[in-house]
Amino acid sequence: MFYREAGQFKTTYKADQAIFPIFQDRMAIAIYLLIAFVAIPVFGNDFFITSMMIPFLIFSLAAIGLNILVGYTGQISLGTGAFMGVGAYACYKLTTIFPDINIIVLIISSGFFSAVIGMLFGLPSLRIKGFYLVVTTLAAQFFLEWCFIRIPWLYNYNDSGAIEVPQREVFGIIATGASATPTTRYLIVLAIVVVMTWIASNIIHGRIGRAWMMIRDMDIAAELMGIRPLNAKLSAFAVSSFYCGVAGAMMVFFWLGAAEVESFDINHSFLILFMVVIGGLGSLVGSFLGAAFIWILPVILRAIPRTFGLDINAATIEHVNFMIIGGLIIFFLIVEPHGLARLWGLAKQKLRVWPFPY
Amino acid sequence: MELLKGIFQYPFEEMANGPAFLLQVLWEGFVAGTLYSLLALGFVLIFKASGVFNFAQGIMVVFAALSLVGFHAAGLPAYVSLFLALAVMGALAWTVERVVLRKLVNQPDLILFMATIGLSYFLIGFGEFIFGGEPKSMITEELGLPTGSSVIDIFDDIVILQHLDIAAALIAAILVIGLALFFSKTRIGRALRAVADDHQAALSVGISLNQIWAIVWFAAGIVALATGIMWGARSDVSFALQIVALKALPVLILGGFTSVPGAIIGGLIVGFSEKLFEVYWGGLLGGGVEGWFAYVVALIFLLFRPQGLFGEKIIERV
Amino acid sequence: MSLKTVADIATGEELLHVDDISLSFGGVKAIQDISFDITKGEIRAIIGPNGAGKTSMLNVINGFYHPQVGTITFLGEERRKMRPYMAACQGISRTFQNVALFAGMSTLDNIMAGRSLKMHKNFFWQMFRYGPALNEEIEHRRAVEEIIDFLEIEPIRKTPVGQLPYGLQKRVELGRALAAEPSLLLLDEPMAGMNLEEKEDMSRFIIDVNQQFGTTIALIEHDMGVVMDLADRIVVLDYGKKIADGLPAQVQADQNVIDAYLGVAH
Amino acid sequence: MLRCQTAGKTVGFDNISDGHKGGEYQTMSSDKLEVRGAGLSNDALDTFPQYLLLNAKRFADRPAMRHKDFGIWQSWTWLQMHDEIRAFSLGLKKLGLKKGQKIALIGGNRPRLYWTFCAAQALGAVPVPIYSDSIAEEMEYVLEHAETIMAICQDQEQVDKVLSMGDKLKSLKTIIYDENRGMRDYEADNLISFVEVQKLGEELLAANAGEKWIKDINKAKGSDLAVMLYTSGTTGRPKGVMLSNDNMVKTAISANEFDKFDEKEQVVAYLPLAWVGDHVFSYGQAFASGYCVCCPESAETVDEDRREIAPTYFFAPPRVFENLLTAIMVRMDDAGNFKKKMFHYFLDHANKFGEKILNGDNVAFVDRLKYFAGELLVYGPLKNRMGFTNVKVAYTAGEAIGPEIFKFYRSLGLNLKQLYGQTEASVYISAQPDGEIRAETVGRPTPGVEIEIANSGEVMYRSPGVFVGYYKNDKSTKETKTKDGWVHTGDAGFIDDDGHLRIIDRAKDVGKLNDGSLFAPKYIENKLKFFPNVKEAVAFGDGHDFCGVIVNIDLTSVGNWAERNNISYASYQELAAHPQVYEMMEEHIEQVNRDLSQEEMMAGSQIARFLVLHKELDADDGELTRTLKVRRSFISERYAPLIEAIYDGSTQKYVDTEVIFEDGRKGNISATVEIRDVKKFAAATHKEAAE
Repeated sequence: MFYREAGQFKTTYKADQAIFPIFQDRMAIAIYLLIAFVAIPVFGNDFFITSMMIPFLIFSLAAIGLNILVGYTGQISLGTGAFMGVGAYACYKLTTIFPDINIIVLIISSGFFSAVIGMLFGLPSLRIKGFYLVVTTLAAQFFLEWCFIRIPWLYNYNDSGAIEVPQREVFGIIATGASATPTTRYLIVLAIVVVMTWIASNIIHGRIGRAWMMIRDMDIAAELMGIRPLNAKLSAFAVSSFYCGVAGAMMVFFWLGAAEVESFDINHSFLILFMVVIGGLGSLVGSFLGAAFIWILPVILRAIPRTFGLDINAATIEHVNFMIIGGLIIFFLIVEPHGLARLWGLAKQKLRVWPFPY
Repeated sequence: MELLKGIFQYPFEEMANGPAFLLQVLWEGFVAGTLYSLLALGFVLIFKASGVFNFAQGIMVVFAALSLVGFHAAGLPAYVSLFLALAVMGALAWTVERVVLRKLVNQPDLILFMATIGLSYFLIGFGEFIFGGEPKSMITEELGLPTGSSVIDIFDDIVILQHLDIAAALIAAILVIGLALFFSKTRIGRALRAVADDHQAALSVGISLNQIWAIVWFAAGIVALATGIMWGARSDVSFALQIVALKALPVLILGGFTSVPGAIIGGLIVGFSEKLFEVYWGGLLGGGVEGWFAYVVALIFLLFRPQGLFGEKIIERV
Repeated sequence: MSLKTVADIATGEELLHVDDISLSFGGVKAIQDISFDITKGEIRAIIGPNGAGKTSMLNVINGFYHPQVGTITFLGEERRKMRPYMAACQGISRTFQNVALFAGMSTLDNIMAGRSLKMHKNFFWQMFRYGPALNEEIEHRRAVEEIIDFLEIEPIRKTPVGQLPYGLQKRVELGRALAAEPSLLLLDEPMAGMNLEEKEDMSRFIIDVNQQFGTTIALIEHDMGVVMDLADRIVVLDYGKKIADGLPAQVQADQNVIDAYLGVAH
Repeated sequence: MLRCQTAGKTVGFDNISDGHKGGEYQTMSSDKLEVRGAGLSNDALDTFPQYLLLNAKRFADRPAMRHKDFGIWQSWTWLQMHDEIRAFSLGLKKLGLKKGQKIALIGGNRPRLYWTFCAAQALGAVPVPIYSDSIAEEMEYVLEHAETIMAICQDQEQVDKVLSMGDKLKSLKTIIYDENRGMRDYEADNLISFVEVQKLGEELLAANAGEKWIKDINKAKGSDLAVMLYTSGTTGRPKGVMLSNDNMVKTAISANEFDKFDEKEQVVAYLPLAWVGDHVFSYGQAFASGYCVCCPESAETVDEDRREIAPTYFFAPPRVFENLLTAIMVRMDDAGNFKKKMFHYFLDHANKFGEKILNGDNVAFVDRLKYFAGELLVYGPLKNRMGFTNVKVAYTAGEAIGPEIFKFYRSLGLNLKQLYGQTEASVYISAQPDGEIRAETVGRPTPGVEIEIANSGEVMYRSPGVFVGYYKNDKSTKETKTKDGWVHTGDAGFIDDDGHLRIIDRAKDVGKLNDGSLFAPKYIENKLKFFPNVKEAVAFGDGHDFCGVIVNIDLTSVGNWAERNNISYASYQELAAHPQVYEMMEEHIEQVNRDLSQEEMMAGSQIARFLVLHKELDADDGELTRTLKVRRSFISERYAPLIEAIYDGSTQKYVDTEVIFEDGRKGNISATVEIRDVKKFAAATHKEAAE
């Protein structure tokens, strides 16, 4: 309906290969960005920004990371939580060792640590396919969790065993620690997520992304086309873990403020996997939609009894929450196994062919 | 040097010096292995018949045990509770087949896998909603399970065997034999195998897939209940068990996803090696290695024999 | 149909030489002591009844199976074991008996995938989809468009291949193989499951590829009529053994071949 | 390995904007171009090559032509196009093409074929476009009759056709081909590729032939022959209509003025090259005003390509509009209920107010508001899907358009107008000026055209566009064109009270039933063809007691209907003979009779009997012309037994027909066709009295 594509013709391959070849899509992106960068900081209250937007963005980034591995390369992973942990602990150590370096640089650098760890645990993927790979990543998950507990150096020998975020400034503004304002933290997270999403989209649309998808769709044919499985799979593991690592670091530094091993347990791996599957395998938009669904829905569910003035104890709400989410996951898998991204795509398609049905 | 000794010398000296302790460790490993085997058995049953990797098997164990305890707490006699818990598992199997499996036929493995995770989330919420989140103790005595222990004098030392563990091993053995007979002697059992071999073929000889799935899930439910009772008797009935249940995965890797004997042997291997490593080598790493050791074993194993102990070599075709 | 003469082939430069290859799986012998050669620029057919080892032979040539005995000489280089991607690097590309397209990608991306070996721009540029990486994309897009034009599949350029009818999928697969600009193109039953018209189209494309680009082609095909028309020379396999090798007319007249196809007991 | 087959300077338009400084790209700096009347953009020049020179100067960087090829719109600016044409033209010169000689153009809408028009004209030679889907026999006749010495063919297929005629073409010396595909192994020495010809031209250019080339262009006169178009007449052999530079250029200029076209227009060239319409819109008017012509990728992608380009000026025979409408309705049938309701609600609203709003009449604010909502929800998206968003002017011509169809498009806000024209008039005879548009007229005489109605009722005209004569056919020329320049159109019509021309039918087809009532077959056929389910209809009645029709169903539309109603059918033939299809047709015909009964002049010629033909009328079988008009006389011969059966009262009839399949093979189709009676209605004036 809003798509008016007539007259949008391409005279160069550059224009035709653009990631958003349709003008209306470009406008939509511009509007989303405007809302995210201007409207939300101006109008959003602290609760909304801290409890909804920041975690939503961070989980979106982690979901993009996992999606690169599962959705684009077809390698199942249950180690996301631990890879996020690697990023977080790496960033914590980096801030300890280099207290003067800009925190954003450190956050990004911590991604490299989880990328290396991710590649290490990705090595077996060369010989192991499908569900067997779940075991490898579970090994990573549990082994790394164990490391986070048993290697006190990682948390600076704190008695609590937790990592606590020190106060750091970015261009003179307090960015981390207890006195950083939600808006500042939100804007930093948003900027990192936007840039990294853009980069992910570029990679996916290029040579490397194609190689990943070739491995996913038909690994034998891919190899016969000259794709080295080693390169393709390991690069996917590396990029994926990098994204997860950065997300993990941001989770601690811009959201939780402090964390211990529970923040990176297997339930987090599942949570992110849900986001990816519900959002849609092999879709960046899906990663955002999935994160929004899985994260924001419970927040809303928790708020519902309060708004109706019902006095239900928190534990019960939590239990019901679990049931609803579990039920919704099954429902979604049955109704639309390709996830929210497919629904999004269908809606977009409907608008493009409006008023026709196809 | 000291490290190498720590790896290659001291543990073995320790074993040789304390044979009774070694026996005790092996027994512990055996018991843990039995439970792993039972867990894996549940997985194998379902995987064999429907190709679904049932992540919810762990929570089914918890759920079965909670039902049992719950019914008893409501004042019912132990055996009635046991029967009702079985009925609950049956109802669960039926519901899962109706509501989930039937709708997801022909979906990729990942989707089915995710669905079972969704199922386990639901069951966690549901279980906690009904029974509360706090750990409960198993009604061991009420069910007539032995609780004492025997102390065996051997090698100038003692080995303690819990009667419960012996019972557990026996029950596991009975279950396995029972299932083996079920598979080979009954019509439904043969149908199950047909389904495992070839869905299309099974359909063409007039076997209803839906029925079979329900039966298999019920069978897995029975196994889950048995596992739940044993596990619950040793520790408490709590939701933490679902993480432990993931151990079934390395067990399956070792034993192969579709082999019942494989599940048993794999479970035992994991049980033994895990305990041995924890006790004799774990100290080197600061302890607590039980959490990941099984996975690493499986991972290393996979690198050399991706098809598992009992699987056949896969020839890829193009 | 072909314009090349026997003399052309006999004097032609040897592209590939298969020497005494034997391959077995467990106890099953798939291929036994097979030798033959492929000359530059020819269309070479490998035929034989079901289970004769034709596909295994192709799999050996492009490194997917590793023969226990024997050597393969390609472009003067001898080898026995190699990974499939190395075969691709050397200029061997292929299509599959059961279409093996990348189902989640569009026609364009599938053919683009065929050019994977020719694209090298590093991760840094890929991240920004800018400069060299973008130029590379565009340059290869152009090459892909030429293949699309050649195979007359313009209208389905941006359609996900999973939605295409079988005949078109086969054509896209040919396009993908062509995109690698191979020196040897292996076609595994390119016309299987096609109707008459589609077979005619496909034959025309195969001949065009051979003539216009000078690509050497080795193909497996069941349809004898098609093979006799297309091929310059034919190898006949039966139960993993070579039973005949020569020009279409010779092969057609060979008693062993006739027996094999009629199913005479061995 | 893979070479670009249509090699050439296919530089993307975006790359051009920073100047055409490229070294490998040989250009002549635009201020060196010697242009007659340069600087006077509105000054009429005499020939299109002169316009080429002018445009290469005044619109050097504006797009002249686009072609969807290799996935994107390859574009040429006027300057680039000028260079391409010059190279080719000089190449033709080198190959020996001289003033007055003929060169045949065979193929689809490709830039290089359009360039050939200009390249040949620059040498004073005469291009002769030929319908590329002509069968070999027709093509041979034209090539031979026109004494073409060269032919440019789009691809191997056309080359094969020409080569197959071999020695029968005495005059043909050289065959030029555009696409290299499959041409590698051709050894005939009179074959040369377009690019090779251009290379020859560039050699000449290097030898300073450029100035002479320009001089020759500027020497050309308006009275020289510009182009020869063969009309695929409904009877007999095609006739070569000779049009002079004056004919074409003057027509093009006045047409541009009439609709205020300038260099900013974009059109999609998708109609046959050999058709006068396409020649004027995609070549003549484009050169005169400097607008951009876009060639689609292939015949199958025209709709998609049109959507991409969004032309500002669109031209189509009614058939195209009909097909589009059918496609819209068929697709909407599959839409959800809510959407369907909304769609039809707004269409109804548009039907009531759309045209009034378009014509600038007084409309209540509420209705305007509703129309605006409709524009947002339905009309806008619909036009967008069809690629009509930017259309300033759309014309339909060639045949009468169903009033409902006409109204449909107009009510959507598409400025669709009718035009009446002929090859012999260089198209324009009359057209509807903005604001004076009614479905049943074809407008006022276009500037410079005089119209008179002869005593016989035939429409006659005189204009600057009137053709020079039929090539080598003085007899026909004399029959058609009077000494003082009046041309017989062959159509019956009259000028109505508003000064608009109305066409009833072909003059020779208008007849009388035995009871003396007027019988205008096309009038009736058009009414039938308005139903989406009816593809074609042929009415008979002249000299008979009553009117009978042969109906052709529309396979898309009826097939869709059958699918929805679970009616299974194996073939066209089976579907056509289905009793329910017959019922549907009967309803349609009754509706037509009801309409006819309302019109005093036509009430007498209501349809009494009909049959649904078992095969689709096809140009390959000679039943339609190449422009897809019904060839009535041929059909009445071919299906004589059926027509006989209509009038002798039989209810069914066996018929056996020879057909030519797409690949040229011949075969037979036979069927027993049912014939039905239809209810007639009393004429309007006697309505009450009759019942």
